[in-house]
Amino acid sequence: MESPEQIRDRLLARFPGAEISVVTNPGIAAQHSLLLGAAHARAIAEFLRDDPTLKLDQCSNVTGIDWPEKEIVETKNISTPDPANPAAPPKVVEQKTKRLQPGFLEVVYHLYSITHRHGPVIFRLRTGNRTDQATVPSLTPVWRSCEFQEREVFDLFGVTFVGHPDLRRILMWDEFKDHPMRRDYVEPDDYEWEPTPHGAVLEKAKAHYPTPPAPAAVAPVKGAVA
Amino acid sequence: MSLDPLPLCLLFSSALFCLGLIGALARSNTILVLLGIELMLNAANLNFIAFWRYGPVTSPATGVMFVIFSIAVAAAEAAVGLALIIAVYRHQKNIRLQEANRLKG
Amino acid sequence: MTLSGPLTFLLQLPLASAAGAADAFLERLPLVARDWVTSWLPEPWRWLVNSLLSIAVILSVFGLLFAYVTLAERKILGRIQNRPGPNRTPIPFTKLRFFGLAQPFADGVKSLTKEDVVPRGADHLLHFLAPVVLLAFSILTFAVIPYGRHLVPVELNAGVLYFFAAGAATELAVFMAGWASRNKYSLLAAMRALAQLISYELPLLLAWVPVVLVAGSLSTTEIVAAQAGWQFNVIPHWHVFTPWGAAGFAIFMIAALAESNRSPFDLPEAESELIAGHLTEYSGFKYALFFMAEYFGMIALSGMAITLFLGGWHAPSPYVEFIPSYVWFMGKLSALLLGFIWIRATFPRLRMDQLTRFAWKFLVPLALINLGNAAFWSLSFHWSGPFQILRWLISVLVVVGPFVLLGRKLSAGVAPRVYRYAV
Amino acid sequence: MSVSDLSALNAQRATPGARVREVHDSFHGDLLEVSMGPHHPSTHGVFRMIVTLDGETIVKLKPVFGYLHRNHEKLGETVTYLGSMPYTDRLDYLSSMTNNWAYALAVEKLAGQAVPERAEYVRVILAELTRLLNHTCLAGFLMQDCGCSGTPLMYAFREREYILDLFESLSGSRMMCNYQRFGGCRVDPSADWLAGAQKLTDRYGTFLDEFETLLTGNEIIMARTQGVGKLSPELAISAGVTGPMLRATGVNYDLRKVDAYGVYPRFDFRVPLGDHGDVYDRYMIRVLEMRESIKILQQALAGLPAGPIMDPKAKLRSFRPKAGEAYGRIEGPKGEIGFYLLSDGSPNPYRYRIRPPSFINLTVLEDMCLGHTVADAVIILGSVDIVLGEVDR
Amino acid sequence: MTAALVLIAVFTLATAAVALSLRNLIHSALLLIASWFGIAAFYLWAGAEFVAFAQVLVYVGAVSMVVLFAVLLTRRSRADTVIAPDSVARAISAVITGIAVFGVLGAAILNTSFARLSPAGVPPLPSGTGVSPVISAPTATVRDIGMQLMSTHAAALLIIGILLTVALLGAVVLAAQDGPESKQESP
Amino acid sequence: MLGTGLLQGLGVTAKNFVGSFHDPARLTTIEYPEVKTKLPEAYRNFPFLVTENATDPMGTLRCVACQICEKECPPQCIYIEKSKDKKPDATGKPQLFPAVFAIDTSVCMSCQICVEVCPFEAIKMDQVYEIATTDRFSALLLNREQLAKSNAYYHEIHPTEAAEVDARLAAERKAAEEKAAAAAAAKAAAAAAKASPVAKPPLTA
Amino acid sequence: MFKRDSEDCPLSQEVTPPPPAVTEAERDELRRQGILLTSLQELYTWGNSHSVWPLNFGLACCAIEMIAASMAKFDIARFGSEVFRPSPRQADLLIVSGTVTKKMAPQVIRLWNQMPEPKYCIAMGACAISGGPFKQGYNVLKGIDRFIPVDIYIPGCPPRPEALLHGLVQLQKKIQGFKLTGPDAPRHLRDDQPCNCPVPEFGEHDLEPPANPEVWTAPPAIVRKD
Amino acid sequence: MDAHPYAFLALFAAVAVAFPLALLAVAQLWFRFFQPPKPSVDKGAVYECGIAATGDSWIQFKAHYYLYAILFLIFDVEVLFLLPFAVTFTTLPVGALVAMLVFILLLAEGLVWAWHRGHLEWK
Ligand code: SF4
Ligand code: SF4
Ligand code: SF4
Repeated sequence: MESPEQIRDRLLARFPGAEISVVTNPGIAAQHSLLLGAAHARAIAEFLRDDPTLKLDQCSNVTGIDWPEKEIVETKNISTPDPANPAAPPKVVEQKTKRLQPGFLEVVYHLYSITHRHGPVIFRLRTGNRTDQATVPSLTPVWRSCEFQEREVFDLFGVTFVGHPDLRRILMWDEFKDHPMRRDYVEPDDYEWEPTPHGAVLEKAKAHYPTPPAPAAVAPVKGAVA
Repeated sequence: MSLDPLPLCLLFSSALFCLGLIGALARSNTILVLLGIELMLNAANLNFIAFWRYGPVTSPATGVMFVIFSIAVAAAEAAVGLALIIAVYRHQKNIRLQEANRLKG
Repeated sequence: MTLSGPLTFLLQLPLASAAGAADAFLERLPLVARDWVTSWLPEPWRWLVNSLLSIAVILSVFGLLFAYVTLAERKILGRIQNRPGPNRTPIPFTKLRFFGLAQPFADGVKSLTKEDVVPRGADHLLHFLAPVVLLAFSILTFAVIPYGRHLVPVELNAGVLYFFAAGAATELAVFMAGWASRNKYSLLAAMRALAQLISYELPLLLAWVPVVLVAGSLSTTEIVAAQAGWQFNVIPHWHVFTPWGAAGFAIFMIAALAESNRSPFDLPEAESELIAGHLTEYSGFKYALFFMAEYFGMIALSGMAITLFLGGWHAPSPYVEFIPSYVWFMGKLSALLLGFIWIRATFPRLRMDQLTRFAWKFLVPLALINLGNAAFWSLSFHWSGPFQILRWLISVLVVVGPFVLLGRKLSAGVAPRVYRYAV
Repeated sequence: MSVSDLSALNAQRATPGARVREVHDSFHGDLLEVSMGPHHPSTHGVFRMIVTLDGETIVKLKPVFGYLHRNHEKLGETVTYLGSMPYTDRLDYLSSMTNNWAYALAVEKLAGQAVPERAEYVRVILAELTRLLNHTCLAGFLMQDCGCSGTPLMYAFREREYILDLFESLSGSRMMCNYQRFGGCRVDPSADWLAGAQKLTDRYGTFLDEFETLLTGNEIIMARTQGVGKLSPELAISAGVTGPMLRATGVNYDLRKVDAYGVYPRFDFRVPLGDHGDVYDRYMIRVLEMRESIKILQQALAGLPAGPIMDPKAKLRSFRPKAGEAYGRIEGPKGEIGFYLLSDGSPNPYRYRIRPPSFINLTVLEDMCLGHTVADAVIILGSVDIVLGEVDR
Repeated sequence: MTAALVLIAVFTLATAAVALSLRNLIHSALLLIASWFGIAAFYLWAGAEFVAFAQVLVYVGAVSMVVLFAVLLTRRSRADTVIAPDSVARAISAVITGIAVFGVLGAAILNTSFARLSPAGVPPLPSGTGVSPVISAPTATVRDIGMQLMSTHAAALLIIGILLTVALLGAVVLAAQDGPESKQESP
Repeated sequence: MLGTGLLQGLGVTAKNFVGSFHDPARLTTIEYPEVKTKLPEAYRNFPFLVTENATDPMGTLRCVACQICEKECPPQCIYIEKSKDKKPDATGKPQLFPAVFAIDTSVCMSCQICVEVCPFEAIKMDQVYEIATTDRFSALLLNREQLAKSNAYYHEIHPTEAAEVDARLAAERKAAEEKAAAAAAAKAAAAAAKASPVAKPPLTA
Repeated sequence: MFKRDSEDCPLSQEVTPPPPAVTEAERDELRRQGILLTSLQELYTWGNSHSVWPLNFGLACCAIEMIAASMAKFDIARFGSEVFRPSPRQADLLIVSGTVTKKMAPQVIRLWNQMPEPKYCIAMGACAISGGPFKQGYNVLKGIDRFIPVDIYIPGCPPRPEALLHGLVQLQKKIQGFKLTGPDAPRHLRDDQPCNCPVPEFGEHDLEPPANPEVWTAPPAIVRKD
Repeated sequence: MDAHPYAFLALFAAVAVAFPLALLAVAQLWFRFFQPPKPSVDKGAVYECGIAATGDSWIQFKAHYYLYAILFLIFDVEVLFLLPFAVTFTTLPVGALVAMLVFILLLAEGLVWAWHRGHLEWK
């Protein structure tokens, strides 16, 4: 199978002017991916599906990833496959540049070819930001398998897929307002009692029960269950 | 009761007949009209049986025979009548009697 | 009112037992017992008490049978599925488990004390009436079945017709239940039930017409009487042992399965599709009544099948005639009920269209053809010698031929498949 | 199917309700909208379908998910890599061993860990046992949906108990095995255990014979399932359908062959393929797959090498894979089960995503059900083989 | 005897009357079925066993189904089965007509002397004793009916056969014809 | 075809029905409250804390309250409070101990991760399952006293594993003792060698 | 101690009769009620305890073990409880077998409400009791007893089928302890006890209310002091 | 007392109706004395898989159900005529047999016609 670079070159030849870049995966798995611009994504997807040498007829997996806004104190090569974070020159450590890297949402597609039995080809789409421009083109018209998965990404991450036939919440109820898979999601404060609170729960526990009882109280506490 | 059984039966049957008549005339729902007619038929059957039972002996089962035929006819009538109602309803979404007149034509 | 009545009865007992199988003491025991009880009463009351006693006995016997059929069903189903089934419920007030024989009564007590919920939107009157009507009619069908040599509650000239007329009203009850609940599943189930019941009522009716044709009577007692006697003392003259009778019996039983909503025709209660079907909104004892009516229906239909095809209360051979007739009847009944349960444990459910197709395109034509077969059988009764063999041959052919043809047509496009492999 | 056909198909998709007749038509009666589930005996859990019926024919079917959405992926981001392992048991709770494997495989890809040969063999043995277990139960449940009064299900569970006994004596739990580790398996199967597995493998064929006698030739089942819920291979591929459901449409795609992960290339087995893509094919493909699984088991048990069961370099505590991402997938009993992991170098994954086969297989549920009856919808759903823990995660 | 007759008559008439005056069509239909039962009881009372059971089988078992289906099929969408009230004037006139007819008929019946018919015609009713009573229906056993049906009334039988077949065809064609709008789609 | 498949099916069920009366493989039921399944040794259900000495369970807990299990437990159902003071453990080495050790069994998923990560063989998996209760809080939140079970019990439910653990612990202890002895000897030697005029009191370890 | 015999597992106080010694008050009560009432009571509790029909209702993994409990090896039928009714109208026992998500909770509560009295509830598995391993999830209800009264809790994840059987036996014992009259009578035999559990609404972030205060009061918290 | 031949049937019918009513009455007694009714909003609501019920279930149905009813009605009547025929079958003249044959064939023709037209298919 062609490498992502080869695919990128072919795609650039086929769609001149499209934003396509290769995102290298620094990990051991080395599953590199393509980053596509929203404008040509649909056309490129169709090309990937129909191109006789690639024939990526199965879109196996659609995933959302949340990259919240973060303050980058020093430009060290952060070991995420994040190309918006160019390999910084190692010398400028002194400068301590404080830079606000804007947040965005990313959708990752894993493609395989059943005809040629190869894959995966991975590509990513990114939204403009995490609030008002959280849109990417929907690829459901290209691969049916995206239908529910894109709905799920919409539900949990809040990415709006333009052109999706039936974009509704899928896992949470319709009245629900938040996008729980986002990293800044605040859980509802339904804390009432937990015998063994830890971490974030502990904070809630403290908020709800400011005066901690004596440790002896760990011993049986009668619950008023009707 | 001082009455003989036969007049009693006949009274019963005529009462039923009149009830059917009232139903058929008073109600505007075609199904009920049909049911009224059905009742009238039944009333007639009652007469057959009453006369067969208390009337002069002719042949052993004539009255019963009539009733059986009558039941068959009534069944056929019910089937066709109600099918008609359904057909009418399909065309005009209504089975009120007055509006059914529009069917002709 | 003197003691003489009872005493004479007691005196008669030994005499009765001496008079042969038909009058054996055991054979007459139920009647004797009943008459003994009523002989204490003044004449004007005897008829009433006699009748009430008979009805009470029927109700209690079949009530008990119902209880134990449900238990047997659970246990046999369990056995078929490699488990013992209910066996832990003790007899009340004791700790004796006794194979869980008290289980149905525990269920009964539970149902009696279970809250009765009627949905707000429901048609309360019909919701209440449906189980009552259903049970009443299924009880009514017990009136004409001959349970033993002398045991037929009421002998009617058109007994068989009476049986099916009373059975016809069950459709109404099912409809009432489904419609009154105002539940979508119930309504769907009610419509299904209606379509199913009317589709199978017809083969059910047509299946026994041949019996009437051969026996020449609509009276249940006479039909049983027509099946008396044995060939070589081992092959009884039951209708089921003739080609048309076997076919009729099969059709009858299949239709009976469907009429009593038993698997594989339990579509109205198809759990996997329609929750509990028309019973979805029934709770407490009303539900139990439905349950009871369903089993009563099943028992009654089996009883009728025995009467029509399996020689009624006749023993299968003169050598075992000393066993009272009602025991034979009950034995046959149990065997049929066992068959019902066995089938339930094995078969999946049909789909609605297949169900109706099976009735209209398979059973009804077969039953009609079988009618002709019986006519032929009855017209050729005097054929003997080689003709006898011919008679059997023709009759069997008339059964098997259409069966194969129609079966082929019915199962067209459905066949086991061969699969290919990729290496 | 050509490209334009596919596009047309998807365009049709893009206008939901286009196929639904909204005109009120008296002959056909009112359309009845029935909700099947979340509490429904045959939705295999808390799945819900909103079915619009014309009489009994389905003119529209909308699946509703999320009644068992347990925030698996979110929790996966808050616990360590090891801590997610027991959670994967609870994904597809009928086949925890394969879930474990898929997850372990993804992590091993991410962290570049090697697996000793013995562990690979044991994994194959357990995965195939899981396949037997899952397919047997599925056949039982499918027959239950067809209206059997529990008998096939009971037989299926009888066999399941034997397999679970094996799992339990190996891993300590019947269902939630939590057995695979990154770089091997948690405990080494003893000789006794292997003998038990061998015994089970030897007699499983007999059970399958009996099971098939009960079901496969049964006319009612054939009538109920043949020609019902047909799925075309083109649509199946486009919709990402995987596993036995895909192979039932005739597409030869089995990850055990395609990806050749683990030690599968060493075994000789075939991939059964269906030609109709209907419920009967889906059922039969699974039965035939079980027979192939028995073959694999025989070979794996015979060829099980000695050696360590865990990579000695594998770390249990403070396991921090290098930053990067990896997608690992295996052929689970229900289809391609994959894990997509994104590491930022911390002990917890930054993103933990499961590719749930039965969820994606459900994409075509409506397409398969339209025009069939409620009863068909039930068995079509049954033949998809869903487990809600995995569908909703 | 007469008491039973009166009971049956009251039951039948009452159910029929209520059935025809109810606004809920399903209730009407079910009550009417009850009244058909009453009629069957009357037949039994009169000793016409076969007819009684035939009445139940056909009316309660089959006609009722047809009626119920018709009711369910012809309801205005989403509305209850309750139908709109009928015009009062029409009802009143109908009742008056009915009562008038009944008056005429009743007077005629009461003024006719049936005495000369009765004694000769009444067949003796055998007495039954409850269980296993030997009840032979008064005159018309099924065999009698059959003999007569097959001899004297064979022609009528054929006519009925034709009638039934025609009714079957007609009703099926009427009920199953495709409505005007149902042609445009095929889901 | 034509019903033969159905008949075969009936045959299978009949075989099972008859078999249920004589063939144990066709009547697989374990009559639970009277007969209990023999649990495999590996069976795990809920953790417990191992104590060395059953007579003094709280004094001889192996747990040193290192809180690793608490951190690693995926659903976070372990709650530990370290003691303020130290107690000598089996080897006599002074160790912290858990002043509070609670496991919320209404949350615990018996995943065994706490057992795997515990470096002190202090927490092991139990095999109880008959713990249905009417009261959630008093019965399902187990404290230190309820969790502590003797090593003998451990041997009883997991004989092989316990033997291995004991052997390992014994070896470790022996090594530790030897090391300690060696260290002590070395120290003594050093002390002797370094006999300084100002004898400082040794710092407590 | 943790490991306890199935026999002496205490039942909740409002139901379990105090130790065998009959108090004077009870004796009075008995005398007053007479032998008829006591035998009626015995009959009632006998019938109800041996005919517990569960609702055919499974939620998650625990449901599989529930099914397993009804299968050949464990055979819940021996207790007369294999009649899994699909409709709540005919069921006596709601086995909450698995994770109750917030999206599912209203349905479970509605089902509970639609069951006729007497009805019992078994919370099977960690999830049903407290949310279990998924407790910290945003969509997971932290225990079904927040909304409906639970009779028996069966911990475990999943509890073995035997554990469910054990729970059932405990329930039978509890039923056998029912009094027909008096203040000890169970909920459904008294007219001063409501039986409707309000169904929560789907809110924008959480269920509203997150718990039913009539059924549930949280015991005091234990908070780590750090 | 001179009982009417069908009095037993009447009695049987009366008992058959009374039996379920009596059982229900016993249940009612229980509720009267021990178990107070506990109605509630949800309990009275129609069951729909746990979802709050939507839409009315009393809807209009497909006409197809009607065809079955008609077929059944007609054939029911046919059976009615078959019975007296069957009872007397052995004693009948040939002419009667032919008449009956024609009768049956006429109706069978109806069945064949309906079959042919596809009205026997459940839709
Ligand atoms: S049990 Fe083990 S891991 Fe947990 S605190 Fe104690 S010593 Fe540490
Ligand atoms: S077994 Fe698992 S869930 Fe339970 S306490 Fe240990 S780590 Fe926590
Ligand atoms: S308690 Fe465990 S097994 Fe049960 S549902 Fe929850 S996660 Fe699944």
